Amino acid sequence: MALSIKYFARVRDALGTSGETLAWNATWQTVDDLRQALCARGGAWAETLSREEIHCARNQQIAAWNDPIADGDEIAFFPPVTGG
Amino acid sequence: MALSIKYFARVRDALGTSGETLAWNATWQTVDDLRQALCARGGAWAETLSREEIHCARNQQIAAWNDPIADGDEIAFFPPVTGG
Amino acid sequence: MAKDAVTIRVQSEDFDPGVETQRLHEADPTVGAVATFLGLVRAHPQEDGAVTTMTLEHYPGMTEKALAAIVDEARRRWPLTAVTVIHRVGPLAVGDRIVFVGCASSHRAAAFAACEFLMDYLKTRAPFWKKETTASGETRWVKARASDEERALRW
Amino acid sequence: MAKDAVTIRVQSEDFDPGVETQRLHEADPTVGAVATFLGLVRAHPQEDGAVTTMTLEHYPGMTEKALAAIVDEARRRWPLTAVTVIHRVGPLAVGDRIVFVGCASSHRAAAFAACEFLMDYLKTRAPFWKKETTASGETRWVKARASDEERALRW
Repeated sequence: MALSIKYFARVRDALGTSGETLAWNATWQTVDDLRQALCARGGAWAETLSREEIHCARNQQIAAWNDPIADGDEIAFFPPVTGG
Repeated sequence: MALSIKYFARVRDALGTSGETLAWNATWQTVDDLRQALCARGGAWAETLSREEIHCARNQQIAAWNDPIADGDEIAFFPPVTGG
Repeated sequence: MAKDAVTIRVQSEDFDPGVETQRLHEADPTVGAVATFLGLVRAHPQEDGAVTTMTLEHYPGMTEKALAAIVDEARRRWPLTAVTVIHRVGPLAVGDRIVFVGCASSHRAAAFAACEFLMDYLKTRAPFWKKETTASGETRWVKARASDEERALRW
Repeated sequence: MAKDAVTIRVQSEDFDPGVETQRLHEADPTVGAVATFLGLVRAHPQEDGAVTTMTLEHYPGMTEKALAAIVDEARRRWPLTAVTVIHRVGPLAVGDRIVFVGCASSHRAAAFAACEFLMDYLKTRAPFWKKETTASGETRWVKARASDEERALRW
């Protein structure tokens, strides 16, 4: 299986991609573990995926950083919402 | 001169008239003096014009019972409003 | 706010909430928020004696002044670009529109607050009276509600 | 409230506030109050770089779920007979409609409160993002406002 990762709005623009499929890594326990793995790519990834500036959704529901993650999840990273 | 008196809604129905012209009486100083003079007619007048159950407007503005009254005024008595 | 951005009407004819909503913002590109309230004659399914018609009486002359004073107070309290208040009078049936209040502003907090304030003040300070007619033909004056007075005192 | 009395739409097409307001009450004679909110793309006359267009991005799939959860919460808190939430996505110009929220109830307090609650929650919990384009062609993502978060925390 794998994770489906999505990026929106300013996060997508900064990373230059709207999403990717990532092989599952059994050491990831929380969505923050995934975030840190992405930050470890350095450059725009480290700059953009600071947990102070973005939100995360797990399977299309807002997630807290210490929420569990599981193989097959759809995980999204995005800036604070500005609709309405 | 004279006073123009108007009655609305339940007050009008109870008194059987929508209004009247009343000769000015120089002893009236407040709208409550006028109300008491009308109550002195007895019957439906005394029953209907109790100051606990009605409101008063002087020259088309909500009035307090001790507001002054003057010759030529338009005075209205009506129940609490129920529009909207 | 230009004087012509205030609309106050007391009328027996029906009105169109869509047209009124559009009028509240179409002339001013700085409007970001329009809050509206529409009041209707409603059926009271739980109460004794179903209401079939409602008659709205008012105090011509004073009504317009009272509504203008209420709108002035709202404009004093909040930055509004346009305000509309329409109140019908005469006989109405269940489902008919009674009242429309709409407030336009740059921001939603002002639009919402002013719209609710206007309804609370209109309910307790504008000289309108409702008389209900039940299915059996009986008529009764609607009683004022203490809860309306309490709501108006919040502001 | 019947399930079909809830309308949630995310669409690029415009909508008609008059039609939506009518739909909120026409099927139910117990509705006495309809509160609505209309949000528009507004010009910012004081700010540097006049906005000419706005692009609304969203998270397809999650958006609908988030709006449904917000509406469910409103229905849990207030007695509502009908609720409508419409939010546009894609490119919009100054003056264009962005969002419509309407709540119908027997009484106005519930309709007003639910409508304002829905807007506050939508503004802070539904995955929409605005990008502005200025007259010079520059684009910028709109920043979230702390005041919106504070308003949502009132409820």
